[in-house]
Amino acid sequence: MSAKSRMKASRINDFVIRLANVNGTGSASANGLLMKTIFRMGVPVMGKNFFPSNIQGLPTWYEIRVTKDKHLARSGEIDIMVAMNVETYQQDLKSLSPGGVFLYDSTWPRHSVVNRQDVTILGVPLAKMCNEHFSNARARILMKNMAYVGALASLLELDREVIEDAVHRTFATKQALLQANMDAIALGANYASEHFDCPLPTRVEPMNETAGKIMIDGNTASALGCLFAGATVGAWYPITPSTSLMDAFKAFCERYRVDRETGTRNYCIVQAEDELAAIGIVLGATWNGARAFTPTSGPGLSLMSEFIGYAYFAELPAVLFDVQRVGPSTGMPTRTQQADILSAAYASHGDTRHVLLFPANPNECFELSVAAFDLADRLQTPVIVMLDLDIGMNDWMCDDLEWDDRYRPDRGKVLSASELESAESFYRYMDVDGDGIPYRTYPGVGRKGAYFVRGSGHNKYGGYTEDADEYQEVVDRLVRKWETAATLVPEPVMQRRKTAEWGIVSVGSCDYAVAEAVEVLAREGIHLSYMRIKAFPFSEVVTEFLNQHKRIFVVEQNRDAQLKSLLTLETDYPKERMESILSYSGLPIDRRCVVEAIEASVARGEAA
Amino acid sequence: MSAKSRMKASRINDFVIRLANVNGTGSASANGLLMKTIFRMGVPVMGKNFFPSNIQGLPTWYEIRVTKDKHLARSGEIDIMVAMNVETYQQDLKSLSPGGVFLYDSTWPRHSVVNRQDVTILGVPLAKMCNEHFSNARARILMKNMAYVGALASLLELDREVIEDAVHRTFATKQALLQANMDAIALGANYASEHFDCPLPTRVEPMNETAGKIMIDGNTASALGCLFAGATVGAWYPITPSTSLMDAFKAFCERYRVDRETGTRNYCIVQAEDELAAIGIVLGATWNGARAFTPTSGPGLSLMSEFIGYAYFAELPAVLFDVQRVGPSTGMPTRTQQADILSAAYASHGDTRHVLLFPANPNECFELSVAAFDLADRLQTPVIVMLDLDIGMNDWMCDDLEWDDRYRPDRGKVLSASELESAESFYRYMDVDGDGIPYRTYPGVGRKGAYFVRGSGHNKYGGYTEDADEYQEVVDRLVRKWETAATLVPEPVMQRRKTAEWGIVSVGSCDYAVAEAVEVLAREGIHLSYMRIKAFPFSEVVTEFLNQHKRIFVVEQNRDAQLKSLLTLETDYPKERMESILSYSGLPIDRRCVVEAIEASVARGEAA
Amino acid sequence: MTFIAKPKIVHKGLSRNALGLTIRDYEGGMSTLCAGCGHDSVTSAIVQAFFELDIPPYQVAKLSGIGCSSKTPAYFLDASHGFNAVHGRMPSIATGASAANRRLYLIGVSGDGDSLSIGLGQFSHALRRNLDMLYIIENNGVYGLTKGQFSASADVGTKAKKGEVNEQQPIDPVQMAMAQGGTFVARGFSGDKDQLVPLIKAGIKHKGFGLIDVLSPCVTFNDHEDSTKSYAYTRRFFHPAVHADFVPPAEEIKAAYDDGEVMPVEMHDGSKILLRKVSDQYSVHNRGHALDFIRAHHRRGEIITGLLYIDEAEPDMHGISRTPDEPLAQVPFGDLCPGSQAMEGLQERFR
Amino acid sequence: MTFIAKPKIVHKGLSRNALGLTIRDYEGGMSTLCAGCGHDSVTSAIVQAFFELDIPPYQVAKLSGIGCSSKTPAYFLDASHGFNAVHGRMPSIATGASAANRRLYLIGVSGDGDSLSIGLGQFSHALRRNLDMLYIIENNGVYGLTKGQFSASADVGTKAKKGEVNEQQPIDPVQMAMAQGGTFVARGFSGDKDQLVPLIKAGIKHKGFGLIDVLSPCVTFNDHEDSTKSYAYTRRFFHPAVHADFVPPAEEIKAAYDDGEVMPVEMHDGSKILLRKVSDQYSVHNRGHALDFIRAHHRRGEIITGLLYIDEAEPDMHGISRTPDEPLAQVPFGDLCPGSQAMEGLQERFR
Ligand SMILES: Cc1ncc(C[n+]2csc(CCOP(=O)(O)OP(=O)(O)O)c2C)c(N)n1
Ligand SMILES: Cc1ncc(C[n+]2csc(CCOP(=O)(O)OP(=O)(O)O)c2C)c(N)n1
Ligand code: SF4
Ligand code: SF4
Ligand SMILES: [Mg+2]
Ligand SMILES: [Mg+2]
Repeated sequence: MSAKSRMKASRINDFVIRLANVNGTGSASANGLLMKTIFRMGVPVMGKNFFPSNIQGLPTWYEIRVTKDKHLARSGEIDIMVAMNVETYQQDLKSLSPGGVFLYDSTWPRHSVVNRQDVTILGVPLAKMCNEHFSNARARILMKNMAYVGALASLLELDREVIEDAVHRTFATKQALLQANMDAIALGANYASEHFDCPLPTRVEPMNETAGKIMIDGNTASALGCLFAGATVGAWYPITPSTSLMDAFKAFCERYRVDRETGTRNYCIVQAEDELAAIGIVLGATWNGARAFTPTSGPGLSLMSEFIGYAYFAELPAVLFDVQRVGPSTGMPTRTQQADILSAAYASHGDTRHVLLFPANPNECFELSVAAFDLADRLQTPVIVMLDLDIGMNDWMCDDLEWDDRYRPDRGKVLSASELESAESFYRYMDVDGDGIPYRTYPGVGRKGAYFVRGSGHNKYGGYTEDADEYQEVVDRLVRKWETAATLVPEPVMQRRKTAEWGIVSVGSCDYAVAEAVEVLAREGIHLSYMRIKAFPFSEVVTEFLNQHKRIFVVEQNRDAQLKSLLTLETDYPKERMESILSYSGLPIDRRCVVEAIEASVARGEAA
Repeated sequence: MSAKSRMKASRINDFVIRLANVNGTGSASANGLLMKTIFRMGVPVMGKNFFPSNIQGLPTWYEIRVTKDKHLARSGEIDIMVAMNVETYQQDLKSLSPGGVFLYDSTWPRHSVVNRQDVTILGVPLAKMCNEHFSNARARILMKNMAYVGALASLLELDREVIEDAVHRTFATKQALLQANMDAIALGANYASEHFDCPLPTRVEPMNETAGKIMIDGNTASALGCLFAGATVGAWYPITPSTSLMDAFKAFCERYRVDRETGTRNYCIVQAEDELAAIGIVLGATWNGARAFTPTSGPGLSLMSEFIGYAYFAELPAVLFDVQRVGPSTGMPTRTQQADILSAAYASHGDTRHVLLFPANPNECFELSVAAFDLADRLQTPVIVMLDLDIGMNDWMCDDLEWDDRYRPDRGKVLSASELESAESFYRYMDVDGDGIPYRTYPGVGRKGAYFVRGSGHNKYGGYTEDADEYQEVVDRLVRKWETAATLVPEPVMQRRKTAEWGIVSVGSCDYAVAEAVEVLAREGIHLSYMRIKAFPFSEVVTEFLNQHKRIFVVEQNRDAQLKSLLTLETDYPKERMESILSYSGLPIDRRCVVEAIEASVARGEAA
Repeated sequence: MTFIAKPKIVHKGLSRNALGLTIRDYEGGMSTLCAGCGHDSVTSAIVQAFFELDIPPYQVAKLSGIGCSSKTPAYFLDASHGFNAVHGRMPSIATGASAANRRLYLIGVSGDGDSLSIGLGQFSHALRRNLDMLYIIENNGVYGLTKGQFSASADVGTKAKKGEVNEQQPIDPVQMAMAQGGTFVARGFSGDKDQLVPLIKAGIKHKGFGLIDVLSPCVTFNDHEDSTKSYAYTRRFFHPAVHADFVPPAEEIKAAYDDGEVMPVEMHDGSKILLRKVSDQYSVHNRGHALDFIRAHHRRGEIITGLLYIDEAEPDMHGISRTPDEPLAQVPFGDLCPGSQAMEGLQERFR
Repeated sequence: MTFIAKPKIVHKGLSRNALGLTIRDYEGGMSTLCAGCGHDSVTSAIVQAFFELDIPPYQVAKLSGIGCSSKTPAYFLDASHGFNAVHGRMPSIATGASAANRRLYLIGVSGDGDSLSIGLGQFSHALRRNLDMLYIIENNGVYGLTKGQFSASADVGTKAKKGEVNEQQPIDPVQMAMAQGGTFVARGFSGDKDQLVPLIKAGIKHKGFGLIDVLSPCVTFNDHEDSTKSYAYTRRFFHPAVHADFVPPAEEIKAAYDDGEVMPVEMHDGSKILLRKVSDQYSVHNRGHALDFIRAHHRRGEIITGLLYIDEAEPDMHGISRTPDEPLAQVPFGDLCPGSQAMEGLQERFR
């Protein structure tokens, strides 16, 4: 049976390819090339990397969704499987959707394993071809990857020029490598066109939907935010999946912050000895007027907890990025989850609460990281930008990042030397303006501005105290500050449907899956409003939205309904009217899980 | 005007003495003696120590409530002030209730300061008398304290024999000191009887209400719990107000766990380098089958957060004592609060939740610390006993501690070598019994029982995994285990009033203040039911109680209504029907604050 | 129990130790480290050492923190209980384990990141406690698992894959242990199994904290072409700096070097182990000289390997704590709980 | 701003420094430590040192952790900004402070508990970074603030108030710093102001991490009658072990001892300070010998005080980071933000 006949009807620019590889074999570059090629053909595309927590030799997957309608979440289907890892053949074959295509290395045919009636199986002798064509061991391994890219080029009708151009750019300075890569692509492409009926009905057709778009990961975009916001001190301890944020910041700084003549660097990155030190360095720096940040993940957040409470109470700005991974504990470091929400919101013992920002795409990673610095300075408190592995480490298609040169940092209420001179008095923790936010000074500003930062009891003058009233006065003011914060944080993104009695609330990287689900459900006649929270504390608008709906579905990626918990605690919407839709397997949420949960709710008899 | 006439009517065995001292001057011993004397006269008594976070030279107060009706919380009144600290004369005078008595050292008369019309001022030249009587500097300072005890003995008609007996016991081996103390008491007593109209209308009369009672602090009682429960490994890092727990454990072990012949010790106390290590030591020990615990306070809890999440996920027993002090951050280390409730309940990143126990008096400190070991072993998870400074460090009058020799530790589901031999297979994280609790083995038990403890992803067999389904299976089982936990933890203490539509819910050291408030309000015709929570997760009974009431007041000692938050999240009682009564000044809650809040609520128009 | 179960094929001809076990009985799961990683060589030396010492695997507990190095306990002794702690905190777990059950042989495997950065405090304090365990640092100068950042043991001048040069002074665990009173301090090289196996055996038998700093090159991220780290010259393969996505196939680095004379050292339990002396004049019992010797050679760019210092007299944690010989976890409840009568007596203190 | 404001009475006759300031301008709040606490002597030496160096107080930032010792920054330089960090974590705060504003003089005051137990990791790593600050450890062998537990620097055999005897090996910050590459290592005694003031001045001027371990007896909890800690003999008062509720009145312990010859050492900024040589043969520039010397005397029960090692050549954190001379916190925003044009160019990488 030919591939064509067994596949579902023609699926142009709307399907999913999954590539199953072994890590450390060079597949990531090849898969990235594949995705970039589709993107450069003007076709919207999503790429998700599922990699193991080791360096070499374990199964790794890459999922590409070609999506003419810009549905940038996982669909839950797999239409084409490129199976390069014998260890996972069985599992990979099983996960293919009916009617799909299974492409594998037929150098070693596995008829007993690779055997399923409702899919098309295509064997390409990748290893054989590469072994024949290349002489060194290194190339033989590496080039198999390029060879399957070539095969896919023929099968999916990818633009060879685009591919080759990309290869040219990558290996511009390495002629030998360039040639080898080109050869490998040709090997695969030729084999496919000679042996199969190319292209497949499932294929790519050029569009013009990616102009003004880029493919960027959230960590890189966040790093750009730090760069543009004028952060000068970055402190960190490496931890997956946050590491690439500081890597990117460093690379950008090397490019934009180094004096070409003197070599001096307008930044200081400290690789700390651990996360307790990393946050300490940030606080030491912001105390002294620098913008400073630290990227981390769950375990790091737990370790920072004591200092986060300090910063809350002593009122020091700090920007943290929590690129969430699967917990609890070490969990699955290379899988995604949104399960640090509660811990971040109330981090540290005692009565504490912290400002959180929830970007949903790289654009927002960029914007909200700039906003984080402004808010931290304005509110004199830690601001935690809550990313997750999915948004932080995967390349997302998004609008070009834009920068308004009129932007000026909001450094908040800082008294300069001259302001101090003319001021009658300066008391560090006095609520002069009635918004709960006191004035501060930087060390070095002069005698009149001197005060002692401390995490122990202090009064509004900044003095040490163990007096009940003085203590209470300070912590009560912090409540007022928190109310001010609710008026300053970014508003939620809302999509209200007039007739909808039900609403969905979600956060961060759930966005595309929810948005697509809303569309799908609307086609089924189930109409829902949708609000995506961008910040904690919740502004009035959040409560308003909730109250406009009889029933709210809260979609999030954790087991314990942490966003729903926050909404329960911090809005007056009745908790019994909220229902959770949870995805916490570690793989990015797909549309299907949202659609099915709501359909089930409808089926249980509640009208939409 | 004589003292008698200015004071309110006779107040026998129902008044409050506050003693204002400078720390490091020996006053604590004298004040303790005073309290013990009243106790030994058969009169119920409460003692609260308000001390500064330093070692010498700062103001410190001690409050004694003589309370024939066993109201063991602060009343909010002060009837007699013994003012020994010139620095705080003014404040002390001000805090005295109208009609009260102000006793001060008139060696240096302070007529301008010590000047208030509605109270009686009694001057005793304590320093002068002691300087005349004693020759060395040390005694001159120390004996002033005993002299005011003597003066009070006359004024309050304390039993001199009881006092002298106590002094005898304390200084049995130190004749010189004994004599000095006796002399000092006599000096004060004689001065008072010679110069004042003794006894005062406010005074002590022997009763027989303290038989079968002891005076003990919660930390000591908890230490006894650890001793009797068979804990062998204690790891800690000193922190106020938890330090005395380990001090007591050590003292008891030295007495009951040392082999008199060989000197070997059936315990191992490790003073760790910090709290991260302390909890690690506990986990290493419980992994190996010892019962182990660590006492700490808020900052320590924050530092332990990473390991607490580990223990939750890897399912290791651990007993923690969080003796709460005022937060956030370093806060006020020598003041009390209940503000770690939320942090403890959800400690650590990722989806985690932890068993909490809330003792309300030393008896419960003892019982619940034994229960904590049983629960930790049974549930294979951390159990955090939530004390606070008030309950941990103050001496409380309570029933004798009792021990049932039939008690056997519940070590939970541990497979012995022989059980393993006969078992078909052993898989560490399998839910064999359907209660969510798997079986475990101790290292050394033999090959068949071997497994790897890890905080990274694992499947039910105990193997490492990054597989979505395997991971989910494990964390879903943890939810089932949590449900089992809710059936095993101690039930709340309830005092239901049939007619009551309103209920109070409270926790821990609020108990006596709430109970007294309930009585006072009942006298005013406001009838309330009262439930004191003893554990988290909440059992069904908790929800039942809530649902039986139209309106619930939640009384707790923190700013952010943390217990109310837990009830909001973890019961189905409508949150809008709960109202908070909060006390978070750092001083133990008094009855007045509860009474006034509820009266106000009534005044606002809601019928009780 | 491990990610990929390793098929256990026991060849008939395999030699057996005094317990009748073959070396297979001391192996663990299949390694998931990069081909050629130094850590795998250490694993095989550990397997060999336990086999030769005739220790029943179930009497061993193996511990680690987080890192590539910290994965290795999964690759040996799969009949032993294991504990993979959080990053840098294995020493505290080991302390508790020893406190509860002093009869177990404890072996901890850690990395330079795990022990010298985040874990420096715990490491130092376990050493100070003279905890009875063998503590191996698989030292590669980088954070392997998080993809090649410098660790605190990276030498000045070391170049990372991304081209960055380290300029910070390294922390040398051997010198640190020497200055802080370590009672067993050794250094080995992952490629020199002949030297490593006896060191491990000695460390296991040492009653107290046995530290072995094993230089264990990371084939993927520690590319020492420009490094001053002195074991670079032992590398047989040159791996051009490429995208970390591709890890070139490599073989273990092996080197037999500088074996001097053989010296017997008597262990606490009376057993003897043989060690290759680092030099003729070298005395393993003189702390001051050891430190001098190491520093002097360090200045010449040499790293001294072998057993560098040993002191069998210093009491371990249990000696100081006066705990009984039997494990505390096994003391019967009756000996722990004072009972109701004692309780009655006790109350008198509180009246 | 402090708990008890200290009345500032400036006597007409008080001498003034080059800035026209009197010593009063360098003082802080009234001490709330126990009468006679060694820490108060250190405070007054710090006051004296800054006064003599003619440093404007506002150019100083003072830091500490938690402990009695860590309270001392409240008692000096009340015209300086201060930072009382969480327990053991002051070094990271100092690192950030220096990163942001390298022009400030940073002085950190910590305790042996704060630096050698909970803070050991941060302390070591600040040292490794050669952070430009003066770091004083007020070392009393106990945790004063939590009432007298042994710290990691307690000598073997030291007896606590409650009668317990320490049996664990001490951690000596001086030896540790020496082994870990410290660039300025000194030891003083709180009672010897003559020696301490110049050491502090030198430490302030040192460009890099200046460590001064100051033996600073705790009058309340460290009762050294049975202690081997070698400064015990300097105690003038004998305090019988009583209930800690009573702290007997005491005077500061003072001792002038062992002042040898005077040696000028040139600091990084060209200024010179005079030091009392620890011995005739002593060279402050030889790390190996310094360690030997200290250890050799330690074996004889002697503690060497004075400047023990100095290296002005090693780059500090800023040297390694190549930061500009002006504080990073003061670099204009325009020099930090690449702007919209750069942003446009940047995007190309992501297409
Ligand atoms: C609290 C915490 N912070 C960071 C990490 C991320 N992390 C995992 S391993 C590692 C470093 C490992 O380095 P090393 O100990 O030298 O081991 P190697 O991989 O080089 O063998 C780091 C930083 C973590 N797991 N936990
Ligand atoms: C995280 C944390 N753990 C414990 C404490 C309690 N604590 C306060 S000071 C101190 C020890 C202080 O000892 P040291 O640094 O030697 O100072 P000293 O009082 O002896 O001068 C401890 C354990 C704390 N504040 N924070
Ligand atoms: S990355 Fe380095 S340390 Fe990790 S397994 Fe590979 S070679 Fe070994
Ligand atoms: S307790 Fe000791 S260290 Fe603390 S202030 Fe008193 S004397 Fe000083
Ligand atoms: Mg390493
Ligand atoms: Mg100390």
